[in-house]
Amino acid sequence: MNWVDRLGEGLARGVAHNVSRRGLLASVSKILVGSAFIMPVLPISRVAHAQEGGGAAAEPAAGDDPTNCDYWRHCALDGFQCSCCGGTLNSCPAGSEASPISWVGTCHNPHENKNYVVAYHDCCGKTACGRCYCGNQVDERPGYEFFRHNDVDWCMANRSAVYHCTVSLIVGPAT
Amino acid sequence: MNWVDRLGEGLARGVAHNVSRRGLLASVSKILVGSAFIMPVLPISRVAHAQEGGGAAAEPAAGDDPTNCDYWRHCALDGFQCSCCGGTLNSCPAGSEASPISWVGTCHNPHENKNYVVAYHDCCGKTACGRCYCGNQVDERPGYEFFRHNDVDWCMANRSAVYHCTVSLIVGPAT
Amino acid sequence: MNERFQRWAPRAGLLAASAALMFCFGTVNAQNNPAASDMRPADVVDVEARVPGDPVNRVYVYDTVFAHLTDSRLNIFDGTNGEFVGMLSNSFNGFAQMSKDQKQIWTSTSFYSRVPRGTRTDTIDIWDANTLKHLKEIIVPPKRANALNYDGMFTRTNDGQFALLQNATPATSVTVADMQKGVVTQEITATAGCWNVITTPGAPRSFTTICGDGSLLTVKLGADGKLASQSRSKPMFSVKDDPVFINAATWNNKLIFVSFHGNIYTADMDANGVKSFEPVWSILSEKDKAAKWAPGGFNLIAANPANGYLYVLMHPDAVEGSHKNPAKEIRVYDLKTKKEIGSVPGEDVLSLAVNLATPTPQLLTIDGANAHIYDISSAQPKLVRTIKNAGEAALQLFGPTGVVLTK
Amino acid sequence: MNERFQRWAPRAGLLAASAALMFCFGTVNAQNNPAASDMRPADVVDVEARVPGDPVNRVYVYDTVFAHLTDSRLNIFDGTNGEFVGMLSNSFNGFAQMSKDQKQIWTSTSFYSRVPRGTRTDTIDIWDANTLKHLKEIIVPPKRANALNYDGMFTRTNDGQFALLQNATPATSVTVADMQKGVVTQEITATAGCWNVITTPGAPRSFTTICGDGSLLTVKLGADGKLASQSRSKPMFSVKDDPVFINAATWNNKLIFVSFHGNIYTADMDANGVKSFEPVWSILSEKDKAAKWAPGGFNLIAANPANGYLYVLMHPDAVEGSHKNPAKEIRVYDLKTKKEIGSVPGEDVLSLAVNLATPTPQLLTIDGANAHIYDISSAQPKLVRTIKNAGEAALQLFGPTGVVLTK
Repeated sequence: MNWVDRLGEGLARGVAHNVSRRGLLASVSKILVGSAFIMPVLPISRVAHAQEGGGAAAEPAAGDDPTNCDYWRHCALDGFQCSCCGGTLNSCPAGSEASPISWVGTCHNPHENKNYVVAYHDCCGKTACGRCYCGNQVDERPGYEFFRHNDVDWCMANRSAVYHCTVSLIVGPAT
Repeated sequence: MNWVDRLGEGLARGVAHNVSRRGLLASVSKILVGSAFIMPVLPISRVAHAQEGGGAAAEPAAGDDPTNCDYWRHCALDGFQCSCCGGTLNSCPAGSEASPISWVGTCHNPHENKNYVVAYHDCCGKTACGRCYCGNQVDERPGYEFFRHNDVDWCMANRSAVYHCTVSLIVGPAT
Repeated sequence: MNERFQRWAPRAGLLAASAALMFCFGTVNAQNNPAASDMRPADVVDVEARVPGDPVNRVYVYDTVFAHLTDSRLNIFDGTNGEFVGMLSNSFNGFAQMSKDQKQIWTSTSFYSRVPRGTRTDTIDIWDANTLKHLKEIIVPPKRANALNYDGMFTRTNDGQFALLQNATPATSVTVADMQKGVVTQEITATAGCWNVITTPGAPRSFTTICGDGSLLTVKLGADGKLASQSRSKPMFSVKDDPVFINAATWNNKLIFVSFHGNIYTADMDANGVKSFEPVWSILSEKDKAAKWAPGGFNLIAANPANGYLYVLMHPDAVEGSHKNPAKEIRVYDLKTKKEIGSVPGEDVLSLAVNLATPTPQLLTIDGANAHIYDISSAQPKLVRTIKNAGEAALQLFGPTGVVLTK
Repeated sequence: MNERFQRWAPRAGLLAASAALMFCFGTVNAQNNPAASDMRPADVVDVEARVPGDPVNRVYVYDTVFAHLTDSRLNIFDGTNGEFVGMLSNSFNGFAQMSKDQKQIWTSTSFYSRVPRGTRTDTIDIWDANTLKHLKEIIVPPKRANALNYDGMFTRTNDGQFALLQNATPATSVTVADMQKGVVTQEITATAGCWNVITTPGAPRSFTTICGDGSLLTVKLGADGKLASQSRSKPMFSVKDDPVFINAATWNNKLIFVSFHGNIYTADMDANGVKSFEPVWSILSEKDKAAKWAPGGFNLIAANPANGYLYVLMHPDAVEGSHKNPAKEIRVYDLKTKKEIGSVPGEDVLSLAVNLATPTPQLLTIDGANAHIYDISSAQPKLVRTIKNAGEAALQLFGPTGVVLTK
């Protein structure tokens, strides 16, 4: 079962996963809404029920919204999506600082059926944005493959290493 | 309806309130339990549904547990109860620092039907304990009556003003 | 080197010197790698030059983050769509307000060199409200009150030049900072025994504070930001029998307070202090009194200076200790007629603010977590938007006009 | 002065000089007030001299507080009743571990002079594990990795004398600090391109790290805490085809790694480095392979050094990107026979640890929020307690023996 190299298959299943996760989070929100509580964020909360995903068919809607964690370019995004924090898909929020370095994943664009190299840059110098957490791990690897690792703070080379949010930057096709 | 001076009556109603609030929190906990979420604390979360309390009869059980927010000596406790943080009803947790100053309330001991002066000392020098939040306001007053005010950090005179938790100290009978 | 590694190796080229130290097998020269130069144009992460959206529509929510108070913060939303558009981190139990020209955000907070231990440094900071860039730090006496975000903890003079910061050690005083010059001009100790800094309406450089005997103390500042004169009124209210909330509404150079029992105290002001107190009146009808309605909350009262409409957070079944209960209703009173002219469901909110920046005036409210925006161009507020999870433990919000609506 | 005020006025007497500045009407002389002296005996708040409960029963949970990472903290629980018995605040993305004698807690973190801006200072700190008093601060190079709490980010030598701290700037290195002398002895840059500090079993002062080519690099320290020798193995695993998790179990002077695909890599160690690699074996049965079971989590593997029982977090339906999925099962393998000998429901946990401090050995697990304690005196772990809400975003826990179980 050497599934590490079967990227296409893995991604297809990943999308199915994510759709059901999305459903789960929506129901949790309903409980919290209207109370004086806010949902705190766990680095791994999005995968917390991934294995319940099973083999449900992918809903196209989930993958078409670029601010959704299921959108293809976020396949290894592990952090707060900057587009929910005053930034955009390609930019850090005003007043923060972009990390010059990043971890890099390979994501499959299902619309083109092509793989792309995506660089996950952190935005730095503000405390956590706390919104739109994604915990995706496709193509992520342990720290000995440092530039494929997302359990470190990629603000490490900035004036302030304090982590705010993450941008998924499409670098180019994975030729 | 000058109820400010009708302390006895106010307290009696306050207990009825608190009992129903307690019921509410118990049901919220049930939802959060087993998930990867923890319940964050709002300074005012305990009063957030107080007005729904109405006139339910006081359950003795609620008022007899000294670690419960409804216990009489906590009638103006607005913070994290130190007895849930490694301290006790009369002491700060190890490694923290007790505030030399405090705000002071008058609480009604229903067992003796007597009023007591209670000093609410903060424990300082660690970040928030985050457990057993109580938001009680009986006999609390705005900042121009400074030593009856609990919307300030009573660690203000300590080496570190960073707030950790609060102790309800019975000073003596309200003679 | 395997193929996948090669794909991301060009990025290591960005690291310049530090990369060379790192992964011996990862130091690919980007110049020699055609793939690298192809990718370079897309390989830049921008930083937004400014907060998105029209500045007039911003809603500022101060989140104490009570369970992690060393990470208090100002959250910024676009009121037209509810989107989170930016934030300022503001350390331990910080405060924030807007400059008079709405172009700056002023914050104040306390830093510890070894949070939560070590040396304390208190500052007032100036930020560009559009770029969120830090413009200036003013170190102030390490005495600022660590209090919940009542509007009067950190405010400014009407002329917009001086920031006013409540201190408590527990000795109370007020730090005055010249925000043009970036210096503290004076720590005013004359306010000992008094609490909450309220901008005196109609005076360029004056503030008023509530003293423990129920009187108001007005401090007039000189152009140098130092105490020029002070004036203490006779007691306005009975601290024992009818305590007022510290939050004040302003209208027609009047300061308007509401008491725990729903009585309105009105002080007619000039720069020197209280000219006169108007007769006390109650906002409560006989029916209200029967159901024990009372005001409650934190920043619980505000008026629209244009029309004298007063907004008060109210709850029924009031008892001793219910004065911070969430609102069951938001009541609207006409200060001219002293009559109730509207009311909306309270939505359990704890604080409110009037915002004059938008084309039509707004009422902003918050329940600690969720913010609501009302159009208040007519007597009956009209809910236009709810911003869910605007904070974790947020007790103050304001529009671009900030909390000082006087001139 | 009204009667109620008088009741609490005596407390103001405690304020000494500062009170006099404050509320002019509140300065009652306690000496002249008989009520005050009556109350004085009760008028003292103590600070607990030590953390309650028997030290051997403590469970330490490192909470990153990811949404407020500048307030990361070590929570301490009494494993016999699940009570929260204390905590250490540990600033931005801190680490923690136990001293060898279990009497001290060692932490490491980063401070910013104007959080989240300003000057960065990295430290290692020593705390008394019983009193939670701060004993010593060691300033270290401001390079410590800001990483999730993998056991190998901050560990120690087997002799208990040197703390070992993973750095990343992104150049990787290891800071060595002499915890008796309270000084940094060396920043070891020989580990560039390698990641995770693993205490080499059976060697007093040696650590091993995993390099980007799949080899292990072992660094032997001298008694002075400086690099004495280094040895790099041949590649142990294929980084491309069968990546191992960085978390290692130890047994009989062996380092045991598990790969994404469930293969066990075993390195037989001495102080100088790898003596030999044992044959690779799979923990997966044919049935497991059919259902695509795989290891997953953060600190996901540990062994009981007394009997060679290996604990691994496992999930089914594994796909690319599922390697941090929560556990569906915790599997127990006997390292001697290489057979599965037990399994319990995974409870969605993400990390585990073996604890040898208690009378019977324990397995500790955490799902980010809730911690579980198992008795592992027999092959089948027995759940003895769940501690709910042990953290907000906690990925590491350990008993008084810490995470270094080797000698």
